[in-house]
Order: sequence, then structure tokens, then C-alpha cells
Amino acid sequence: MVYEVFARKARGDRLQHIGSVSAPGDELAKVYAHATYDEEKWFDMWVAPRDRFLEVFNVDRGVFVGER
Amino acid sequence: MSPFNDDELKQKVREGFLLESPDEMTEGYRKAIVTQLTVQGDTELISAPAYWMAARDAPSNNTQVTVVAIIQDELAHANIAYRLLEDMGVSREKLVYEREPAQFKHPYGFDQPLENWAEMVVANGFFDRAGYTLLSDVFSNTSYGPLKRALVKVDLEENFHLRHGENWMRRLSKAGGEARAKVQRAIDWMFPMTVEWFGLPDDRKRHSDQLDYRLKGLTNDQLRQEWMSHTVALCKRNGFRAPAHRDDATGRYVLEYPFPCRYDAAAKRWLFDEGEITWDEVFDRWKARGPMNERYVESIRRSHASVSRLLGAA
Amino acid sequence: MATTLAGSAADLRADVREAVRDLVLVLADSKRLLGFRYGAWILGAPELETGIACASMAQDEWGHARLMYALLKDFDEDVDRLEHARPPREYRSMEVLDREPDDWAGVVGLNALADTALSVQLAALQRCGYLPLRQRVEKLLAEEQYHRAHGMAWARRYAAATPAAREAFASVARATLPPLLAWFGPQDGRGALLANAGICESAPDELRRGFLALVAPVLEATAVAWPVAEAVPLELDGFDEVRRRRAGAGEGPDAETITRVRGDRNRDFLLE
Amino acid sequence: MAGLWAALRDVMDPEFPITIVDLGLIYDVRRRGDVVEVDLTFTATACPCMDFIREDIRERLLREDGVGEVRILEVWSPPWTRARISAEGRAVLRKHGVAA
Repeated sequence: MVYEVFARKARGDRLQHIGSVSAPGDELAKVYAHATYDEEKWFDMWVAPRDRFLEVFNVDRGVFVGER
Repeated sequence: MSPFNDDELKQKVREGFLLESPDEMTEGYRKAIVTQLTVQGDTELISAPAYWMAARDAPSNNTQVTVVAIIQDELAHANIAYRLLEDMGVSREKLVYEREPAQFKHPYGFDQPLENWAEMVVANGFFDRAGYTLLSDVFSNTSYGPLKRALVKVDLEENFHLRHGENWMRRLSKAGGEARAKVQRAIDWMFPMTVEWFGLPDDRKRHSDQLDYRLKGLTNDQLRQEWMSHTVALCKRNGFRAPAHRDDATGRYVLEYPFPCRYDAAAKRWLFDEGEITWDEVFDRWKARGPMNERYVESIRRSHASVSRLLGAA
Repeated sequence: MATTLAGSAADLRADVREAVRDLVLVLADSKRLLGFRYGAWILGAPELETGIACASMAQDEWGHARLMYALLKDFDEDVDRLEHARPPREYRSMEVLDREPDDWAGVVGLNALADTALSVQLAALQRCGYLPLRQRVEKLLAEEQYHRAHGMAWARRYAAATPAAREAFASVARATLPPLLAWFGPQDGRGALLANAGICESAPDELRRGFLALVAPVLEATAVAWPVAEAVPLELDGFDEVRRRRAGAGEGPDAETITRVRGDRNRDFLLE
Repeated sequence: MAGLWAALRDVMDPEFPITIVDLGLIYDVRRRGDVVEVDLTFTATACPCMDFIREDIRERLLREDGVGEVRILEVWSPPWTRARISAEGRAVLRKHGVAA
């Protein structure tokens, strides 16, 4: 499964998308994101499965993305 | 399906347009970026076994920490490239675990054995400098947004690797004796190898898709010059010989040996005396790959198939 | 617990000083070797991501070893000699680290079990009466957090897969547990000395129980042959308390590993 | 002492565009005669840049008037955490992250 990785430089910052990892489940996704992206001294880090990301719109494709 | 045709896309990227998704790529663009990312991923990936060969025998606990940190970075960078490729429908599984070793697209330099600490640090000073030169250009110029963002991390870390190499070259130069002599021997084979890495000279290169699609900004010769501007100076200030110098009249770096030329991989020696060869001969050598090609690729695959079988059949 | 804190080794009672020095060397050597075991699987790991995690864990272990070796200066040890000039039999690393694991299940075993045992020992030093050690433990434990997460997640993958996978991990656990449980030492020996002197918060039996409580869930999931709790055989007859090894456990790490640990092949490049 | 702290602000972390002071690595600086003592920590026990950082500190402080010797003491307590990065440091790192 692909997980998207997000992090923040400092408290109060917007969460920033910093990359992705493949992992067989949540637990290893967290470990792998940590091992792959932790060198930049982030304040916090999050992962979420990519298949839970749903596109709402994209100006080139339309103001609302329905079924894809 | 790309909302653009090829000419529109080329025009748009020339004006600074960034693609954000593989859906926006034309077939030509997709092909060009897949090639670029495959070379990038393979180079980072195969640098890991090459560096590990030297790292596992590094002189001390502290030096082992540093080179394993470098290996960790390289693997993470490889993974970043392969993950971007997966988004374009290229299977990482196939790329990493199923290709013939000779099909990997990393430079010939990483098919060589790194046999002592001098070769490790010169690899950091030269090979990682080449990687940094190439990737900084991609970072500044690429029209693919996800790659541009990923390269922030990659650039920072590659910069550390080459600084590690340069720092150690300085220390070993001061140390003198056998340590210094081994650095010079490493430079003797690794300098021409990295010069060659940048590929065909501009006057022989056919037109470049990667430039048209704005996947990079500089030509092979421009990149080669940029690399030499750092490495020739690095050698000079530490009292090492490098077979190139800066021509004061033109400001360009000039090689002091026939280019391209033949290489004796077993002896780790360039056969300058045999004169210039053709680029076809170089391509043949690259295609045949270097002495460590299979071992390096196999080392990455040691347990993948057996563990997948064991766990996968659940 | 000790009523006073020792700011340096010289402030420790002679017998306690010796026991602390030996303990620090046990931790240092074990972490140095564990780092090598992780290091050897950076490339051989079944997935790129988990190889990256191995690289990260190897560095942590070596970082911890470095801190522990440096501490031995306070005991008048020659740290350069410790790092570069000892024969295998002078190493105090855990028995289970003597040889390279045969397969990935073996690495997972070291990660889930041996690494956890080391952390249990370290955690018992958080209120150590020897201040320089105590001041380092918190940082080490913080860096260890994800090691166990990684080890346990992989052990659970083996547990949740095929019977053959379960058995692969179970056989590693069966081989690894007796030496690891013995590693905490006999209840009445040096472990008691360290506990009574306010160095280690718990005596060996309590450490063993704490360790088992942490690893029991994955052992049960992979159906390791024993009832886990107290029944794993404790093999302490003839236990060498200084090296923390069972009788007949062998000389120490294999020669090739020691060559690498000492950096023999690149001696020309050892500066300072 | 202010001069020594200012000098340490010239020393950059080898990997990130931030000074080692803003990163929170310096716990204390003391001067006794021509000897300067620096209490230094690292972000990780296996920080691959340790040698660079130590060398850079030594080299910079030796350029200060009357400094003849620099002693660097490694400190691990309290452990470094991300909370030790100064507000200024965070701003720089943030700017850098956004420059992507």
C-alpha cells in the first residue's frame, strides 16, 4: 500500500506533503516514513493511506471531480 | 489523458508550467521522464552496495556511522525516484527485483569495486559531486512538480556526502604516507570515469527530449564543465594530480588525455597511451557493465523473493 | 537506591566500579555488534524501506556504542585499544550476536528480541547512581523507540502469514530466548550487586520478567513452543558474569566480523 | 561571553541552513584565561556530522582574540529535542522548506 507522508517544520505551520512510502500496513508505514524522511528535523510527521485521498477538483479537469 | 498535445506541452513548460500529475503528461513526456527517473533511481540504488563494500571495512566506528548514513540517504533517494515512477504506472517491483542486472541504467562508475577507504571518500568527492551537479540542474529546471519538491531533501543530503568526501580527501592529503598515495591512485581512475559519466559531448549529441520537456536545463558539456570546476580545484588545493586544467583564455576546463578512451577494469587503469576511441566503443563497455554489476544487484535481492513467498501466501 | 550520586567512576566503591565498567562494556560491545548485524541487511532486506530502517538502526546502535565506549575513559580504559585491538574472546557482546543471522527472520528476531533486551537493561539505568551513565540513557532510549516498533511489526507479519512463516520466526525465537534470558544473569550475583548499589533499578529476575512482558504478545502470536511466561529454561549453570555468557557459549563473535568491527583492513586511514 | 556566542553563530550545521546555536546544540560556553570550553550536544547519538561540527567550532573560536585552546565537552543531558530549535532557526528552516 502507498502512504502519503506529511510533516510540519514548527508548531502552527501548515502540514506539508513531503513524500510517500510503500508499506504493508499502518505500523510499518510509520516506521518507514520515520526512517526515510526524519533527517530534516520536523516538528511532527503523519502518514495516511493514499487510497483515502479523494480528488475534489482540479481547474484543468473541472470545478468538481465526480466519479473517476 | 493529457489535456495537451506534445507541442503545447513543450511550449507550456518553456514558459515555466509545472506538471502536477502523470495524467497531464503526453506520451513523449512520460517516456522521457521515465528514462530520467530510472537512471536517477538506479544510480542511487546501486551506489548503496558499492558504498557498503567500502563501508563495512571503514576504519572506525565513527566513519562507519557516517558512511551508513550516506547509504541510508542513497537508498531513500532511490526509493523516492522509484515511488515517482510507480505513480506513472512503472512497477517498482519489476525495476528493482526482476530486471536483468545488465539492464540497470546507473553509470559504469558504480559497477566498480570500492576496495578501500580512499576509494570510498573519492567516490563521495567525485561521484556524489556528479550526482549533485546533475540533480541540482534537475531541481532548478524540472517541469515536474512532485520531483522538484522531492529533490529538496535529495540535494541537501548529496551536498553532505560530497562534503564528507572533500573533507576526507583533505585530511588524507595532510596525513601523507600510504593513505595519501591511495587517494591519488583512486583519483587516477575515478576522475576520468566521472568525466565520462556525463555522456556524449554536445557536438555529437542528437537533440535531447529531456531539454525539450524541461526535465533538465544544462547540456552534457555544461554539466561536465560544472563538475570539473569543483573537482579540479579540489584536487589542486590538496596537492593531488588530476588530468585536467582550466584554460585561462577561455575559462573552460581542458582534459589532458584522449577522450573518450579505453579502460582496463581489472587493473583499474585508463589506457591513455592507446589514444582516443569512439563513443560506440564506450557504449559497448557500458552495456557489458562493469565487474561488480551482478554482485551489486544480487546483494539487493538477497531475501526479497524468499520472504515474499513466505509472507505473501497468507 | 543510592543516596548519593557518583559524578565519576572514582567515586564508586571498588567492587561496584568494576561491575559498572563491565556492564558498560557489555552494552557498548553488544550495540557495536548489533549495529553490524543490522548493517549487513541494509541491502539484503526484503523491501527497500526496511533496508533503509536497518541503515537507520545500525547508526543508532553505533552511536550508542560510541557513547558507551567514551564513558570507559572514566574507568581508565584505553578506548582506542577497546575499539581497534581486542581479540574476539575479549568482546562482551551478547551470544546471540556472535554470528550473522541466516535469514531475514533471524534479523527480525534480533530486532524484536535482542534489541528489546538491551533496552530493558538500559531502561533500568534511568535512575542510575553513576551520573555519567544516567545522563546518557534517556537519549539512547528515545532513539530506540522505533526499533521495537519495527521489530514487533515484522514479527507480527510473520505471525499473521503462513504456518511456514510463523514457524520461521518461532524457530528463531526458540534459539534466541534461552541465551537472552540468561543474559540478564543470575539473581544473586553481579545483578544483585548493581541493584543494591543503586546502579540498576531492578535485579535480574525482574528485568527478565519485564523483558518477557514486552515480547510475550509476539511470541504467543507466533506460537513459540513454550508457554511463555516463566517456563523458558534458564540456563545459568556456569554462567560467566563478566562476559554475560552461558557456559560453553563459544569464544565470541566470528573472526571476519571482528576484522570489520576493528577496521583492520583500513588501518592506514585511522587518523588521530 | 557574548563575543563567543556571536562567534558560534557563524558556525552552520553541515546539513541544514541553520547555525548550530539556533539549532540548540550549544548548552554552555565558558572562558578560563585563553581556554574556551564549549558544552555541545548533537541531535542524534549517531550524528554523521559530529567531526565537521567539532572542527568548525574549534576553527572558528581559535580566530577569536586571546583564544589559545578550545575544549569541546559532549553533553547528552537534557537530550536535544526539536523544541531546542530557536524561533529564528525555525523561521529559516521553514523558509528553506518552502523554497521548494
